Amino acid sequence: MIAQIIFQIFIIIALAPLLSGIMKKVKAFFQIRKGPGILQPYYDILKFLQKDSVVSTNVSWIFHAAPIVSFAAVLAAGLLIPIYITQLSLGFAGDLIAVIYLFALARFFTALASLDAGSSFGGMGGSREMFIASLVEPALMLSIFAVALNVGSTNLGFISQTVSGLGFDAMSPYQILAFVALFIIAIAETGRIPVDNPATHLELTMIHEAMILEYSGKQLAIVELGAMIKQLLIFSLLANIFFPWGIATGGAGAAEYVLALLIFVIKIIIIGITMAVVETSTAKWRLFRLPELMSISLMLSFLAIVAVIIVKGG
Amino acid sequence: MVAFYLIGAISSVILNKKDSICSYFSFFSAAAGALLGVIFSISVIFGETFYLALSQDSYLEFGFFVDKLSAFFILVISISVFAVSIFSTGYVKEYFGKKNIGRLGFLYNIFILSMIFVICANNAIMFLIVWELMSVISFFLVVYEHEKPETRKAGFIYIVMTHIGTGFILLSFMIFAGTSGSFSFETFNSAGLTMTPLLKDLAFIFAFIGFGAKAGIVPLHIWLPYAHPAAPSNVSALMSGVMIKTAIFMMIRISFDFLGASGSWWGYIVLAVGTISAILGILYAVVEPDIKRMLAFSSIENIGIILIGLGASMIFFASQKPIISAIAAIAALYHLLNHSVFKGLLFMGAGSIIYSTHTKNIEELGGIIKKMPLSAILILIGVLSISAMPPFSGFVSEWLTFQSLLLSFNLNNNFAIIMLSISAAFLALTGALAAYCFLKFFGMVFLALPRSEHARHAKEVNIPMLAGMGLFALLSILLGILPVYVLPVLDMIAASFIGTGAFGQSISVGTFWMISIPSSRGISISTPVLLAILLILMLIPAIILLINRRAQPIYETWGCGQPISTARNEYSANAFSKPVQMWFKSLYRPARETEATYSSPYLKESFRFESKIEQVFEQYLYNPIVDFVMIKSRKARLIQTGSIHAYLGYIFGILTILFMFIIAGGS
Amino acid sequence: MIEYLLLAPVLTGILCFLTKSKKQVETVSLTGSIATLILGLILVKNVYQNNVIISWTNALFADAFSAFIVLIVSIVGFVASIYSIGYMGHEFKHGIMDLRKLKIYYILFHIFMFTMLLVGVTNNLGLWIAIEMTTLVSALLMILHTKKSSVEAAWKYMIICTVGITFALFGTILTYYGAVKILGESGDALNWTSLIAVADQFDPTIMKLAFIFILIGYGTKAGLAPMHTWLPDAHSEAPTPVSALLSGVLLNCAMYGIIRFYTIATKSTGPAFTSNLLIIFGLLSIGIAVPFIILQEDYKRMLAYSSVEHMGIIALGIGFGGALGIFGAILHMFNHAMTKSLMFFGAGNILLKHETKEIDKVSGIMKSMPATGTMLLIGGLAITGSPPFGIFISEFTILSAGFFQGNIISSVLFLLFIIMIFAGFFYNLSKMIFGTPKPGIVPGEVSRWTLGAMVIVAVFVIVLGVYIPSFFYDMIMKVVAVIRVI
Amino acid sequence: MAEVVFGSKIMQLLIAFILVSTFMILGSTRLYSCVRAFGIQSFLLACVAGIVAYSTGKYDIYIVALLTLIIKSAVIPYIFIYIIREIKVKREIELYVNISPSLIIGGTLVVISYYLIRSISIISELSSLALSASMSLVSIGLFIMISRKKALMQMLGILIMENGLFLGAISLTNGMPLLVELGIFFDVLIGVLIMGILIFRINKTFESIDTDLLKNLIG
Repeated sequence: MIAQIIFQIFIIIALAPLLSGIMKKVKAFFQIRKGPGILQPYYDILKFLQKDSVVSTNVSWIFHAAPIVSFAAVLAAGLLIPIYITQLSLGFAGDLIAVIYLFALARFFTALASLDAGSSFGGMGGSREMFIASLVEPALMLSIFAVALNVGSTNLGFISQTVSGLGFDAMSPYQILAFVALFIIAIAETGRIPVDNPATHLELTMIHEAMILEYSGKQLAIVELGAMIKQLLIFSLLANIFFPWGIATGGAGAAEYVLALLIFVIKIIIIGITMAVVETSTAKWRLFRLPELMSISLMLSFLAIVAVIIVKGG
Repeated sequence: MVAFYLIGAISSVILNKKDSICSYFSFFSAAAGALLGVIFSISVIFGETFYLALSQDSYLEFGFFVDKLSAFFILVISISVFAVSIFSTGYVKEYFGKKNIGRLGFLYNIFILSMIFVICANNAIMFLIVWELMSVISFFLVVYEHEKPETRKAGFIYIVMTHIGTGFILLSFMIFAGTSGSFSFETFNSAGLTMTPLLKDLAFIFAFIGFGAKAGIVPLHIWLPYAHPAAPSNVSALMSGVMIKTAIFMMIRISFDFLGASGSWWGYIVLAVGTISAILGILYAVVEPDIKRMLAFSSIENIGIILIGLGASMIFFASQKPIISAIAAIAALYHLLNHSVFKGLLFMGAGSIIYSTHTKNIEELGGIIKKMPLSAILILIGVLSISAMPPFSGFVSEWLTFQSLLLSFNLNNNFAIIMLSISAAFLALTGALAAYCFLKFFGMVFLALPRSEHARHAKEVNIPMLAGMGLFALLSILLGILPVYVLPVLDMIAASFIGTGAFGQSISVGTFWMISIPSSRGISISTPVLLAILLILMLIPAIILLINRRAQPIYETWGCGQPISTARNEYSANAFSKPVQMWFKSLYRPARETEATYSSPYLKESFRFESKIEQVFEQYLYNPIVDFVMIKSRKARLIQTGSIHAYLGYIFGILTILFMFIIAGGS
Repeated sequence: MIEYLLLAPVLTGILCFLTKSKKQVETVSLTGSIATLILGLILVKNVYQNNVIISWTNALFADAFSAFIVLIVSIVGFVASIYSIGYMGHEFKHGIMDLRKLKIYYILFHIFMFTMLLVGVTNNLGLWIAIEMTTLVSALLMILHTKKSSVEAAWKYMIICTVGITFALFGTILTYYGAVKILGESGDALNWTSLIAVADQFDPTIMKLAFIFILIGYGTKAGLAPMHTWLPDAHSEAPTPVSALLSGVLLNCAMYGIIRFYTIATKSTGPAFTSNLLIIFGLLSIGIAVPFIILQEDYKRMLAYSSVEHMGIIALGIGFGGALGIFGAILHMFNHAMTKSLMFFGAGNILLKHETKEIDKVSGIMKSMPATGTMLLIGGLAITGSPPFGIFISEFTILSAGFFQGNIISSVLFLLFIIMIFAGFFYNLSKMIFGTPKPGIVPGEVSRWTLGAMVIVAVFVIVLGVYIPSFFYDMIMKVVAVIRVI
Repeated sequence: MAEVVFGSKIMQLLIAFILVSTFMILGSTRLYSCVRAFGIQSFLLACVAGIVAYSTGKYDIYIVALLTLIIKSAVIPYIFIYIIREIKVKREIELYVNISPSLIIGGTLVVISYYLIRSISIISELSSLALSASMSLVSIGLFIMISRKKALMQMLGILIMENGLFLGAISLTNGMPLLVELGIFFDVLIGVLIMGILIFRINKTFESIDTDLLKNLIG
């Protein structure tokens, strides 16, 4: 049991930069650039880890605590999300809602830290981040509702298991509607274009980057890693809620676990590539157009719920 | 218990002259009373219903009746009172020499007593008396600092709104009494059975409006953002923390006990009103610069969340799903308990901030985390709880609320499912905005550089205040990580008015303090484990940070290469909430005023910016009503012309009319 | 027994005439009012034990209802005489009053008391005479200060009330006519005791006519709308202790007349006619008070309009009928008397201190006169019907009577009106009580006498809000038994 | 019973004269003539009372008739004249409603009263004339109070109403019991005195007895 937990942590930490690297590479490909190597995120983090942090004179302990708490919260969420196996040792400790709130906790502390230094950019980033989170949340909850109404549970392991048990029957209209809705949400949550541009450092457009502007060195490494992990986790949510096929449902041999893991990596990469394609094919939106995007997602989720009701013939 | 409060009240009047002794006497006896209240209520929850009748023979029957539901509310009140009383002994030092402490102590004790009586009353007349007593006393507390005009306005709006509410309550009671022929609550119980559906509906609607005015549901909420900031902070902690809950208590009493929650559309009404209150409450809170007003708006939000739970419970109950109904009721009760704890904590926190900085404008604060480190931690706990961050208390109750909404898949009712899902979406939005709001609050108040002289001279508050807050902070954490010990109790209470409990049937407690709701489907949560995971996982980054640690270079905040060392460059609270303001432009109807002076055509010398938002309900609902009444009154006043001839003419006129009446009737 | 009670104020008035100094006249007046109070209480006690007392060859009599009126008159009279010492003393000190005026004041005060007591205890429809006498005496009291406004008010009061009461006389004549037809011409044909016994044989048409005249007539005096027009003038212009008597007691006396006739008329015409009329007039009075209270600039006028409202409530209670409604109305009489006196006393203190009756020119009473401020706040809450004060109980009782009797619309309107009145009244009151005092106001109470008087009535106001002693309850039930027809 | 008496010719004549005297008041613009007319009216009333007393043989009513004669037709007019002289009132009456419309209204009121009394039909045919005259007096008295500006005329209006009631009481029931009747006389007398005092006060403070000036207390 403990081994499984540690292994899951290890997998998450190990895979997260890879996903990030792949996505950057794909984006570069579409932008007809060469782009950095797939392993570049690993190098970046290692580099940061070797450097000292420069700290502002204005900050309080919140600034120091924030990366730790945020990182732990994201990682804790990772323990509740099925990656390659549905029988999570700690699955009982929380469900989908808990995962969302753990992400919220992480965001909360990051945003707090952004205010701590007293810079104008930090506040801007924090404000926008929280704004987007508020936009996302109702849509997210509705899409969860759609899923949960279908399955009758919010336990992620249970959902994966049930959906994968259904086989291809699971591909129903509401499932697809909910998936698209959740995909849009994922864009926002991972800070991708058109919501945020992870590559920019232009003050007026950045959101996530603005929040962590004051971090450097080791602290920055942790923050960056946390962001990557969050991205990975959200993708795996997408993968394992809607396409859980191939996931190990427990009681299987080691070979099956390896296979499940492989399938998971492939799924993640596919989603990553899709995301990168979407990202390169759109332009960043103005902040105040974002509610439109979110209302699309909201509507889709709502339709999904209606579809559930109709299909189930309530 | 009653005696202690009375002692507190009387001693504070007697010891009027000596401020400090007076405050100790009144607040410590209140605390002692609260302790007894805790013991008493726990004994009732686990024991027998308490019944005490006074003066049976006279026209006004008075009696006390405490069942499990009442006991729970007494418990909530007592806990809050205990912490707030301790806080108060420190807090009132602010008023020494300036205000009459004796009066505060007296009113404070009577106020608590009246709340307890409201919960215990077993007779509609007695209930109305103590209910209004509670309102009146709290009105006096609101206008404690009556020198300020805005306080007077607050008091006035408060008392009028509460009076209107009482009017509706009266109507509702009249319907009951008309059926049962008596004003005793016992007979009301059976009255529900014999009433026609229409009467039931009316009784429910009147009661809902009447108690809603006290609870602060939209659109009857307008008094809250005035009254709570105006009152001394320890009082606002009680008003917001517990007083508005008494209304919830009566809503439960009336809709479940008296009326048997028979109409399913009641649940939808409660749900819809709760949802609207939650979302509008938090929307106003987000953009509010006054910290106490913000907390008041947030109370509206939380009442909304409680009502969502309650509404869901009523919907399930009416659909013959008592077990699920019990779950929703538990969620509501749990959130109620939590809210009284963290809102009390936050109001005390606001009190501490005001105590040490003398301002409640968020734009003038900042950076006081360095001056008030302990308060900051305690308030941070409150902030995390109210933002529903795991594993703090708010999370558990919101989780439960979500789950109870989700359980709608058990219903065979499409409309219910859609309503509950929409409500869940709004609840999610509310939650996110609450986090936004309280992030802003904490960040702007405590972090970065001080924005004014007020904040620069802040000091840590005294020990009683910290102790009061600390108690609540501890409770917030405990309620967050140990729900398994609270839920069975709440289940007993919910069972007392729903009929069946959910425990052992739908909710169960597993290993590792795990709570699961239908465990067959694996929905479960275990906050202690979450906390443990979080703590253990924190080790990873912490270790990374600590390995090979050298002295951290300290440097100025980065400002695009330019040094920024003043607070003027900080992001302001208004700016922080600007996106929401833009998003909900149609609700806020923001108006801005700018004023710039130029020393030369190209160089601005100074710039003033002011933005205001409209209180839509006041603007478009209440003001027109008031204007209408005023205009009509002005016209009506013309009949008093001052001319004696006209007056005699009236008499002549009325005589003629009555004659007509007689002749018409006579022939 | 009854004669002694009536004699006491008359004697006091005569003694006041003989006194030589301020001190003396105050002592005599206070002693006299204490004597009146004691005699009144004894009377009440006797009635309570024996139900009916008759003396002076049937001319005077007292049943429970009379005793109740006597109780109100003697209590408020006693308190007002205490208050007068402080109030008039203050005016005396500031040279507004001289000894001659002071003596006239006290003489008239006690004669006024006498006339009001007489209203309660005449065993005769000739109570008309007593009521007219109250008008005459109180008009004189009103013009104690030769101010333009008080003369104007007194004239309007005098004229309108006399006209009104003339109608009442017509009603009385008609009733007598009805009675004569059955009882024959005799002195007894106007006595309650004989009338009640045969009231059900009266011709309903005559009684309807009579009741209309009575209602308009005594209604004018009681301040029922639309005949109330004199009331705000008179009550605001009279010297404050007299205002308290006018509002608190005199209106009740007029109401007493209406209720007496109500009993007779109802027996003859059936309940629908009289009840409907009372409900209509009651609601009209409550409703008409609303705009005037909301937009009032003069606090004494505001209190006067509140009296119009409360008389309306009493009429409404009687109109709703049933034991509950009448009980509420009678209780309301008492509560209103106490509370309104309290309010007028408070207003008098403000007037002495600020020398203005404008609401906007007064503020910060709580700071400058904390005790008065507190009392006023209690009174203000009480008079607008907030628990835990007496008026709430009686209003609640009346309201529930309305609901139980099926008068839903009237009851809801009633509720609406009193909520609006609450808002208006409280708005104005809080402007005066809270805030910082106006510049130039010296903090401190006016006098111990005025405060003492307020405390006494405040005790009634508060106690009756939470507790109705059983003897008091029984007493009211006896009154209800006297009034109630069906 | 009184009805018999009221059927007689002389009684009808007296009542007609009473109405005429009322119209004299209504039609006059001079205070003195108004007071004189009132005196005549009261004297006629005393006669009515005397006849009733004679025909029923009751001492009570003799006393009442005597009192009417003394108080209403002598003392009260004297008080009026005293006031008029003392405060040097302008003799003219100021009106809201001019003389001729006043007369028309008065006539209408009489007709209405008559039909009203008839329609109620509870009172025997015989006394209905007296009763309708009494109603007319009451309503015309009220009308005078409404339409005349002088305070003195309002006082007079009340007294006319009073007279009307007296006529009503006499015609319906041979008057009220003596005790009551005495009380009423006492009240009327005191009332007139106090109103007189008030008129002096009004004159002193407003320098006129025009009640149109008493319009300061409004709202």
